[in-house]
Amino acid sequence: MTPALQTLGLTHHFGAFLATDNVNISLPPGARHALIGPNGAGKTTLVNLLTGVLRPGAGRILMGGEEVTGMAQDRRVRRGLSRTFQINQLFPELTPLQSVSLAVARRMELDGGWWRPLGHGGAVAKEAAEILGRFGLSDAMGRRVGDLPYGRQRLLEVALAIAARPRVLLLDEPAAGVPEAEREDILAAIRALPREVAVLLIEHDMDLVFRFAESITVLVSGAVLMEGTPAEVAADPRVRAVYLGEGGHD
Amino acid sequence: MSVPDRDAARRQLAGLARWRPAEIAFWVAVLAAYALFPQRAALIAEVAVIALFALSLDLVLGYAGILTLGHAAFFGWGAYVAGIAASRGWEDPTLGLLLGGGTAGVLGLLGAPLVLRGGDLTRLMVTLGLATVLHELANRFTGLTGGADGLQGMVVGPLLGMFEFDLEGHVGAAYALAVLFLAFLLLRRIALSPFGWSLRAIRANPLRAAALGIPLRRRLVAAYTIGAALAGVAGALLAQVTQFVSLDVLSFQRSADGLLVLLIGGVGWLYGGLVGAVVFKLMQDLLSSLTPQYWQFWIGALLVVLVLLGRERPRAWIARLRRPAEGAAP
Amino acid sequence: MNRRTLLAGAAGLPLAAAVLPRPALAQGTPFRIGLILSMTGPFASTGKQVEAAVRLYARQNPAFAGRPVEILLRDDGGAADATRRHAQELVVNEKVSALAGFVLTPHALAAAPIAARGRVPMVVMSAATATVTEASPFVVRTSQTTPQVTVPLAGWAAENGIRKAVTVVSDYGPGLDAEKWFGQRLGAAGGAVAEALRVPLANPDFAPFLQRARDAAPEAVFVFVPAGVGSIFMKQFAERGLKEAGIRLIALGDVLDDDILNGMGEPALGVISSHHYSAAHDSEANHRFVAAFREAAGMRPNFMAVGGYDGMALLRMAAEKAGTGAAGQALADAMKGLSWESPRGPVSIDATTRDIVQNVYIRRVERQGGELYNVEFATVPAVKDPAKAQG
Amino acid sequence: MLTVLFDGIAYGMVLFILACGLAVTLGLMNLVNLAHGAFAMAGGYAALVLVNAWGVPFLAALPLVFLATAALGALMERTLYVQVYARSHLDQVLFSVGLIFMAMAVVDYAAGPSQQFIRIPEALRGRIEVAGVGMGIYRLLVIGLCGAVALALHLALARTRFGSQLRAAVDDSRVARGLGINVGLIFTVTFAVGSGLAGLGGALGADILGLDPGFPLRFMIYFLIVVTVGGTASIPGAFLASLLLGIADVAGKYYLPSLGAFIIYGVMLAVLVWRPQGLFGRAGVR
Repeated sequence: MTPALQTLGLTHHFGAFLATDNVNISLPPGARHALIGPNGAGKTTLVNLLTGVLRPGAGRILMGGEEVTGMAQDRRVRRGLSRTFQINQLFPELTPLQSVSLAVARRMELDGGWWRPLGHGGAVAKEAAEILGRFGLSDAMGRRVGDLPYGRQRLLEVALAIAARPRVLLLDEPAAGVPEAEREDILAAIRALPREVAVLLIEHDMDLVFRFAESITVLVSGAVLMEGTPAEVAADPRVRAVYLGEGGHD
Repeated sequence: MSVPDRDAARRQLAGLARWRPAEIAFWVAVLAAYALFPQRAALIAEVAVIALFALSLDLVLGYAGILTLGHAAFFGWGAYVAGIAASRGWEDPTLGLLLGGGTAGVLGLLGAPLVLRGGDLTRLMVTLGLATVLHELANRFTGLTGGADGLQGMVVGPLLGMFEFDLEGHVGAAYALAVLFLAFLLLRRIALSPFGWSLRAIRANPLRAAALGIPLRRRLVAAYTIGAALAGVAGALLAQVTQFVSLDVLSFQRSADGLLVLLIGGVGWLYGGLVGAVVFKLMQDLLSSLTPQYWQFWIGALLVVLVLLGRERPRAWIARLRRPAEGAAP
Repeated sequence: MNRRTLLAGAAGLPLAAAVLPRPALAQGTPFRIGLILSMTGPFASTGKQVEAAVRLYARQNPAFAGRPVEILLRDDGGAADATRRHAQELVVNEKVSALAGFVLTPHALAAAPIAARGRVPMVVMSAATATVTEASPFVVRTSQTTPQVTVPLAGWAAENGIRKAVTVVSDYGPGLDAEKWFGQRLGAAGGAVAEALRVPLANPDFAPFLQRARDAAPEAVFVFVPAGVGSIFMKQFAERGLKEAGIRLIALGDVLDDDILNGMGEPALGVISSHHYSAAHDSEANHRFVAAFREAAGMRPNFMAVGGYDGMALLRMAAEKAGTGAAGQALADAMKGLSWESPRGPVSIDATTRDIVQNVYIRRVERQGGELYNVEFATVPAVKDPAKAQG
Repeated sequence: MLTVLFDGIAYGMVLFILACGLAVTLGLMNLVNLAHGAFAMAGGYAALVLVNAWGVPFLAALPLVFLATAALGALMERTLYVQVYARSHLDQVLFSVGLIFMAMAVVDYAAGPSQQFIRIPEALRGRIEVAGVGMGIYRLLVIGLCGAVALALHLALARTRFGSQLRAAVDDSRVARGLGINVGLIFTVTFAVGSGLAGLGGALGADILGLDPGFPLRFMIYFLIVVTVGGTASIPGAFLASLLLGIADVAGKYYLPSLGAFIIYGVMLAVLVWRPQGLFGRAGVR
């Protein structure tokens, strides 16, 4: 089967510093894959390479078998690559409904239109309401995003990414900063993501990773240390040495 | 998903586009001002021109977030194109308006890549530079523009072939208000369309907007072009109503006036330009008859004070008061 | 209901409130003069000179043909569309008997159609492009035209051994006028302009132009730039040693504006210029005018002040000639052919062109009583605007 | 033609001293202060009062002008500018344009709208010829003084403790505070020095550029071009950009007088197309 997302020998330098070293990752459609590694392992650089913020020094990125290596960010999104951010990137002055509607309109290729109002025809509203409902945000749809509690903003972050109907979704530390009590909501939400979406989870919270992921890549110093099932990763002495051994669940 | 949620969502989105009573009241008041004060027709026309210019600037500055010090470039361009057309025998005002707006839009489209090339500082410099260069060119090409003496020999035909522009300026004021209203309707639609929302999104958070797949550059170029075209229409309107064009349509003062109008009325809000233009012009009229020499000082003081008080504050205050369901007004 | 839109609705009302007409003044028939000047912006100094002179005249002559004079001053801030609107409102709402002022040519040209359609005389007190009086049959000028003061200077230059000159003018209408007429007159007298340099209006540094002029080694440099930057020009002229290189500096009087001449210092001394007025003009009328102006305004009157003063004189005489009730066409017609003794010397209004006919003086900057003055040493009497005489 | 080159350098030097303060506040403190020219104007008028009215010798007046405008800058920074550091660039633009208008009106009110002239001593008025190249003495002085200031400024920023503190304060003001650096004071001093230099430039440049209430607006575009072309945050960049602009402007007007008005915009455009971040720019202000 063609992988939903695949990198081949991906390499990137910052000056003399090798941030990404010959990384090969492959996500089949519907994958539940996690990317872990200690601080400075190159996770953020990898995300930036995948989303098109950075251009790789060498190597290729394929989506569904098609080359996207040099493609602009917005075109990758239209190809089905969506992401969330480690730090909330929302529109604080808009409402969740407005935010998600905009994302839905974008996905429907309506966003260049400048004549019909945003909600015209009801299709956008219907889908936006459906997405908000799925993330338990229906009751907050008309409130100002900036006024929502942090945990719900975090959910909206995922909802915005999902509104683009991605084939591949990059979740960049979705639980970062979320209080312990609300982490279950996040986990429930990402577990409930549509099965056809391939998810790449970048996360520090090992509890979350092991409860969510079906396969894990461990990144150390920009290079892939190992890849395997959660059980294999947990049992691997090298991983323990560089990662689990150091800080435990951090 | 529940059906009530879906209906609520649909209602909320549809509600954004609805005309509110206060909006209708505003336009009724404008109409009333025109009907009640025929002897101030020239002032009303001038207010309408400034309001239209401020609207176009708001699209660029308020919606797209492009910092500019030279929006007068497009205003002046439109004024000269309409003026030159009228002095070369193309007397129909509607045609002149379209020519002025259209060519200014093309100029905006061509200038956009340069303007959008750098950061805020570069934008300030390029926009200011563009306006200065146009000023210099208009001064240089005396044969075409009349240079420093101003463009002469404009013959503006009757409006729609029926209404001759009169000395009292009644036709001119009605024409200016009508054009303003049409342009406002257009901008209102744009602001409420997905395109308008994507501009807001880009200004609020470019990172997220890009992650949603919105092509930032294309949107900003489009906004800049439309803003330029509307500024051109405003300039053409001024040229036709006053039947004269001089170099000051391209001056820095024009651009600064536009900024001040927006600051008074509020940025990123369509009525901001309108309200600001009314207040600005009345204040200017008042101050300049009180202290003709030094009204500039008070205008400057107003800018400083408004910024220091925080131009966001009154609006944030209003936003907090308004019912949560209604969201941002057009 | 949305508060913000409520705000919008409320803002429509002040528009209504503030466009109320200004209260009509008491009955009687004041002679109302709508004075439109640039009181702010780069040409504010001109506006102040003209205003001071106009007010001085109105104080000395509080009634024109028995009607009390009333001055309605409006500031156009240097923008022609504002000039036009003020003219329109003054004519339509205030029913002024005459429009006056107009600092720059575009301002006068913008207002001219209003004067024509409203049938109101319009006295141009400062703008100097030749075409201004042709814009409407109601326009009369009491300032000067650029060709009018340029041609006598070129004539003087030719008679005084200047065969090869370089012209330096500001790159705008009046500058080009000056360049053209100077070159034409000098050429007619057998001389030639070796190099015609045009300086951008917003030019901070004359160094390159002066260097080029110096390298052309002419006998004289003719300069016409706005008064303010003109003084920079003269300083740099002196500094660059053009004088030592045997190059004379001749200028239009605008450059040696009485308003700022004193501040120019040494570099201005000895510069030859031509103009229609100098505060040092030796006549009884002028001594009285200068003294009264100094007392009223606290500054030395310049040629713009005299334009404003004479514009008022013209209005008064026309009102008296045409009779108390006269207005519009009758008032405008009464101005044609009038002549009087101005502080600048004898002047008259050409009956066909409605432009001023006046002496043009050749002057040299000298120190008198510790101050710099343009001292007249030659007179070209009764000069008509050559641009119209030719056409 | 070496005289043209000489004039260009003098012109560029004046531009540099006028604009370098802006390069620092804009580049390092990220403050879009379009009213920078108003401080230059203030310096010019301060020199006018000192020299013409009080009879202070011109050269002695220069340091006084620097101190006076620096004090004015410090006062403005403490009371007004400090409020807008954290604001958007749009706010800063509006704020400083307002200040320009106020400054212009105040000067118009106090000193009148016409050109003013600072009395320069006769000794500086002349002209000397060295190997056939004619040079104005005053312009030589300008080049010497500005060159010295440029060097001193560069050394101050690159070599002194204050310079490194400033850079630390700019990089991360929280960390800098934690290290015991008085960030507020550093910013005030920097702003004051920038204003003082602008004032010095206004006083020195008045003879070449003129001095009237329209000064801040007329030269705004020049300041912006110097800072943009030079790239923000770099004294050598602003210095070279000023020289480039000065020489290009003067030489262009000499050799192609009919295109004189467009040359600096041509330079601006060329640099922008070639290197959008300026000749020596780092990423700079966004």
